[in-house]
Amino acid sequence: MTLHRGILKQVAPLLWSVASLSIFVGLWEFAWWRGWADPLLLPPPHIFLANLSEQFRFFDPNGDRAGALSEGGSIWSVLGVIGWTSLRVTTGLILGFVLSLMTGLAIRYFRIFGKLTLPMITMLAPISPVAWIPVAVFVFGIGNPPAIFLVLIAIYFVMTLATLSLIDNVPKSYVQLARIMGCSKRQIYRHVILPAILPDLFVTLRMNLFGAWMVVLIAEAVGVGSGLGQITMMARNTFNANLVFLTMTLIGITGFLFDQALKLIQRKVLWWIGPGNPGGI
Amino acid sequence: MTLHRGILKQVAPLLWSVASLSIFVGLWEFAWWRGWADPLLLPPPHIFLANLSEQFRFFDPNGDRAGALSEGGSIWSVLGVIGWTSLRVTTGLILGFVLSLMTGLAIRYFRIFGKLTLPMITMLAPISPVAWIPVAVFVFGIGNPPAIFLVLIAIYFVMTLATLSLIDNVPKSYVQLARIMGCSKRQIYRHVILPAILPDLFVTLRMNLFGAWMVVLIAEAVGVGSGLGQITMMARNTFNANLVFLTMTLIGITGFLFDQALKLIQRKVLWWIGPGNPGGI
Amino acid sequence: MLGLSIKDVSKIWNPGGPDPVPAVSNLTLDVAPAEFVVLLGPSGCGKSSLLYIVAGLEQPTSGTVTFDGLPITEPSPERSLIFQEASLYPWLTVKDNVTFGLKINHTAPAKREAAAQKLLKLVGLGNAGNKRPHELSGGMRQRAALARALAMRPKVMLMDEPFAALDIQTRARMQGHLLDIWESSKASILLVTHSIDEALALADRIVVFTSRPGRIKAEITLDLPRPRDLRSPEMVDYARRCEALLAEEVERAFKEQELA
Amino acid sequence: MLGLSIKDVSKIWNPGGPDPVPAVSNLTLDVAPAEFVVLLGPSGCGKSSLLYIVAGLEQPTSGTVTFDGLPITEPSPERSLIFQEASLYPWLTVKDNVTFGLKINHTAPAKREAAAQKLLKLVGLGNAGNKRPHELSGGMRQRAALARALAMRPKVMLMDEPFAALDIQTRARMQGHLLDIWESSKASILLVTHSIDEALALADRIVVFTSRPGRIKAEITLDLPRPRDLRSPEMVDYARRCEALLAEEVERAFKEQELA
Amino acid sequence: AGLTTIKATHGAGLCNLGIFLAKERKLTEADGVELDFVVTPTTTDVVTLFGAGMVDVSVIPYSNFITLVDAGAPVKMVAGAGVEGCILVAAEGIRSAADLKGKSIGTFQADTLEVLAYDYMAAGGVSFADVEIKYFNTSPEMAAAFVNGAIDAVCHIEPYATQCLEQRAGSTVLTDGLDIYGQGYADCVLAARTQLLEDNPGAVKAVIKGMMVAQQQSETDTAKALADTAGIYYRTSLEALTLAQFRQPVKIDQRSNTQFFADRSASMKKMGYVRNDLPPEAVDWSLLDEVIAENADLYASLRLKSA
Ligand SMILES: Nc1ncnc2c1ncn2[C@@H]1O[C@H](COP(=O)(O)OP(=O)(O)OP(=O)(O)O)[C@@H](O)[C@H]1O
Ligand SMILES: Nc1ncnc2c1ncn2[C@@H]1O[C@H](COP(=O)(O)OP(=O)(O)OP(=O)(O)O)[C@@H](O)[C@H]1O
Ligand SMILES: [Mg+2]
Ligand SMILES: [Mg+2]
Repeated sequence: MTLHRGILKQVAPLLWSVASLSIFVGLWEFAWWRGWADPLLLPPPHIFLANLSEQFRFFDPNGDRAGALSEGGSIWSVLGVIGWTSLRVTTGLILGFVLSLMTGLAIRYFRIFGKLTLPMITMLAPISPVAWIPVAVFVFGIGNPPAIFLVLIAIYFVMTLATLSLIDNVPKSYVQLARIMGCSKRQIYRHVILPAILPDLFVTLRMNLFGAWMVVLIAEAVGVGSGLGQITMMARNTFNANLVFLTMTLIGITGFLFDQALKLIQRKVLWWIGPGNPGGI
Repeated sequence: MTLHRGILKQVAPLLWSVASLSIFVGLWEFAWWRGWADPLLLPPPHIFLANLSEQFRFFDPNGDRAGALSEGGSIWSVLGVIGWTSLRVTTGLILGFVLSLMTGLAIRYFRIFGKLTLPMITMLAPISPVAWIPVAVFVFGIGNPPAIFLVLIAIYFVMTLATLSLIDNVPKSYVQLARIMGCSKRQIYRHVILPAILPDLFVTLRMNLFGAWMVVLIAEAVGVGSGLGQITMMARNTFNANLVFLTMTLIGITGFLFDQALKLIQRKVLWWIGPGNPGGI
Repeated sequence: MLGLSIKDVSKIWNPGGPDPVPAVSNLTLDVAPAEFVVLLGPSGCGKSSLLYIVAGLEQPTSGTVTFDGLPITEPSPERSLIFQEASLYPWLTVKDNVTFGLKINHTAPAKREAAAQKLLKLVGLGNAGNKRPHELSGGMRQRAALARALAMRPKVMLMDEPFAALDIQTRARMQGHLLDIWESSKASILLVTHSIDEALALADRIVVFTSRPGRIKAEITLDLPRPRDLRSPEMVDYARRCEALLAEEVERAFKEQELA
Repeated sequence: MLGLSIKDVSKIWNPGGPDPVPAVSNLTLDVAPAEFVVLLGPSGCGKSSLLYIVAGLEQPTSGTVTFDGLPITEPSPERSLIFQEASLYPWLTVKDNVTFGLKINHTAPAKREAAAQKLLKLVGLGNAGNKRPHELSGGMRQRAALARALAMRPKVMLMDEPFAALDIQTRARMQGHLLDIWESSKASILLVTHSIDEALALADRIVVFTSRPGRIKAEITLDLPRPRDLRSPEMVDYARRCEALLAEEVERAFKEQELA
Repeated sequence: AGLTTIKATHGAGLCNLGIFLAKERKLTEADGVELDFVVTPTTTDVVTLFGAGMVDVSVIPYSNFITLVDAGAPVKMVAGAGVEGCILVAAEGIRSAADLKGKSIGTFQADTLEVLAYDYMAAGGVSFADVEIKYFNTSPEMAAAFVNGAIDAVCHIEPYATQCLEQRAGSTVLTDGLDIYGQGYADCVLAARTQLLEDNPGAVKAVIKGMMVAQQQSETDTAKALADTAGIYYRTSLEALTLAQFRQPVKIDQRSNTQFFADRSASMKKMGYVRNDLPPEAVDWSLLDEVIAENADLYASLRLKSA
């Protein structure tokens, strides 16, 4: 009985996810069935998921030339492509996270530095990664580096500003206490501000994970010549809606898994915001 | 004496901004002067800001035909273009904010609804606005609606997830107190959770403002045929680096002003997180 | 059965975890309507835990709590709780915090305003109505929380050291107001305090807890009219008894942890 | 001049704002090295504000504060402050909270561990070292904060109602420990309390504040050996005097706000 | 007043000159049609809008037309637009298809440029699998990548091809398409929605005729034609434009290219972009035939034509 319940509790989230997806898919299929959704533009899942092997041949794990010729074709090549894209996302994300955290801390730590850089960062923040492409190509040439750079750019400014806002919202009493205990400025940042902002910073990171996934699709178009972004681009160029939606599905699933992984890490690393602050109702 | 100091305090941020920009521009000009930055790809400010009237003629306020001869040309047409883009950003942002807030609240409020929609939203979140273009075009045709839709899409999922995370972090004691005072579930959301998350939600909105600015450049490509994004695209297609950077400058300044405005609103609306919680040091 | 009835209640924190903490153990206690019960006990013995359970904010690990015969499963404005750490909503002024419960039950604004005026004066915050919570001193915050609870006119008042941050004179005033309100409303009161004098001044019955896990060590019924003269020999005697009971428990608790 | 010297200090909150609050007014007070001064005063009279200024967390609106002749401009571990509301870092265990100051001044881990063990046992939290702050009861949190302050061995100890959340027995124990530490370290202590008994048990000198804005109403010097018998006629007499002084001020404060 | 509005998308290259002139000089209005351009930044968006039926006619690279048809979009080719002008430039030391082995080539994906590279190598007996293809999104970046040495060869159009040649020392033209495709091979074509062809063939004829007039005007006064469009649609210098126009002239009558399209469709099938050969009915010259028949004088005055 309790065993049963334990298992049920384990699989419940999975069941809900399946139910959730089913509804979404159901509505889509319905729209197609009623003729509202043109299958040329919005093919429903049963169409774009049919004939997978036919589609898989566009996935070339080496990524030299997605699309042309059929070197790909197996599930492994699909995983290979996803892996490459994930790698770019992850690298850009980690770099962006570290750099923005460091910048954010430095801006508040070194007053003058902060006053000099903050207006610049606020102005650079709204500039689209698309507009950075020439800079990326100029500085990094083609291949992985510009793609990673674009992912980094896309999250760096926003994360820096988020870090600043988190630092500014650290409860006054935490800092006062630290000063009473004789913390130097450096120690306050190291021992109080950093742990105090870490939980929310993780949430910000999770939000930016999605941003990074969004940008990688654009970035991969810039001479990387592989990855899910490049396949999407090719699919759009050749008006292959099935492939567009298959790729979107893969992106969605991968992004979802990334998010779940990050959630897990968050729960392990930030144990102190576990049971004490469940909020909600 | 005090009057002097008062004025100084007023203009100090401005001076810092100017200093900040000067450094940035200085480094760039230096790179150009040393020949590190190819003026064809990365023209320094004194080049791309020269001959403004020549550039301004690409700004056609009606937006039928970016770059059309002599229809643009005045500072007014430039402001017109910026205005149109800002309008799209603002509309998308407001719609996205309201919709995501409502979705976030609904997901936590209606348990079943939440369990059914959350996995879907998490999967749709990482899909790039670029990939949504076909859907936008199919549903909204061409013109402003698809551009606004893309801005909305770009922030909607992320903001929804941010809202959820904020709701989950509302201090337990706030909710307990409300329950003790006899709040119904509806009242808890209305009178406790909403005001408790509002300050951070505003911060999230500010972060997403930058996201929205990023996306509008892509979005305006989709048959809107006007706006800063379209001009950037045209400039890139015609290898007009001067115009690219001029447009980026305009985007930066406008985004900066937007951010300042939002900060001001935030300070007015959310008075209770004023002096009590200045954090920082 | 009318009134509050706590039957064989136990509470274990982190029950499944590596380090479960039994906070309350097989506790049985009835509070009659209009009875004023004061809980005394060593720090960390489970008093707050018990109040949370009675308020309906926490579920007991075993045992039942009923009010007027009905099991308590969730909080209700009938049973107000003053938290040990006064928590006011930072986005409301002091006045709005005090009348929060009235707003929730749709009291008209004019009535709310009147109630706020009266209650704020009662607790000595007549001038602080428009202040924000972070501008108050510790004692002022606690008084605001008190005013908020009094505004609700509940049937059961659960109070977790409501006067701890107040000086002795202000405390005496607040005790007086509490007794007035209690007598006119005939609510049941379950009040936690660390002040034996306070317990003696207020209680119909004093319940002394053992150290953790909290069980009832002794009950002292004080069938005496109020106001009471705490310097009377009878009262001094009661005080001595309470002190002795507590001393035993505190002694035991410290011994235990030193051995561990 | 050695020791703490508060000269003509005033503190106005929101000085430029629409509703400035004078919290402390022209207050002058010297605390000699190794002197134990207790502050008594009505709730909201400015005691915490004064401690914040002495700690260096707030600047006085006018007047100066010096320690050993040097003006106080910022906090220092020489002058520890126990806040009125115990605040522990949620991301540290109780033990790490207690030894936070030691970690900051680079005490070796082994020494820290030993200090933690000793201090935690002293305050009766020997078993709670690995708990997280949110798992503690109100009184336990306050004791943890006390242990943290004691770990620092400061020259001046500023304590804002450090025992308010403790039962009378635990409180007596803590007072005993505090006196031991004070005597061995010869630190100056400035302690705020609402308990007249506590003041009488501990103080070399009791300073009674007026109601807001806080000024010194009276000073009572107690040149008596410790431990003191609070039931002796002399002590009862002192207690009556303190009570009367406070009563006047509380009376005045409530009158004022009722008229407003 | 009373004009039928035809929504059109176009690219950025010189093969669009015909439709640009038709629009700027209002050459279609005589036949009661007004052109309304929907601006798109990349061919990708042209494909999206045209395939989604949001625009009526489009000047589009034949490669994208072929993929559109293969995907099932209801569109038909009704006339030509521009010919030639695809150029494969390679760095020093690369002289033949065989030299390209193991080298990187930049191109747009599923574009006429990629098809040219493929066919060139196929003709030289080199498999596409032996080279590294790098895909780009915009012309300037692709040119910059070649100039900077990030890629060894590039398939580009004018004026970028010349830029590539001039700015990277030692580079040579491997092919300009003429050697493998012959004179007058297609680049961009004019396509229209099938529905529109049924509902209002007159309007499409008006567009074809307008573009034919534009071709005639551009042939007689190239300088003026370029000057009229330069500020609006092209941002390069007039001399670069003139050179480019010379390499990639307007040619509306491409009836002779019917087999060419079939062959290229076969190439694209081998490349994996389409599953089926281009169905013959996708290329529908009937309206073009009618325009030619109705405007014999105009047709006779054209320099480039099939017959
Ligand atoms: N941060 C602040 N901003 C504005 N006003 C404040 C602030 N802190 C305290 N005050 C005001 O200053 C006065 C004195 O407050 P303080 O906290 O010093 O009192 P206290 O003597 O410690 O009282 P208690 O015994 O209740 O803790 C109060 O009227 C309070 O409202
Ligand atoms: N949320 C919680 N999670 C885990 N343990 C808890 C929690 N709350 C309380 N405890 C534990 O339960 C025991 C009793 O705590 P409780 O707060 O009920 O004590 P208390 O009698 O109110 O003490 P005090 O007088 O110090 O406030 C303590 O050992 C405490 O560590
Ligand atoms: Mg408690
Ligand atoms: Mg205080």
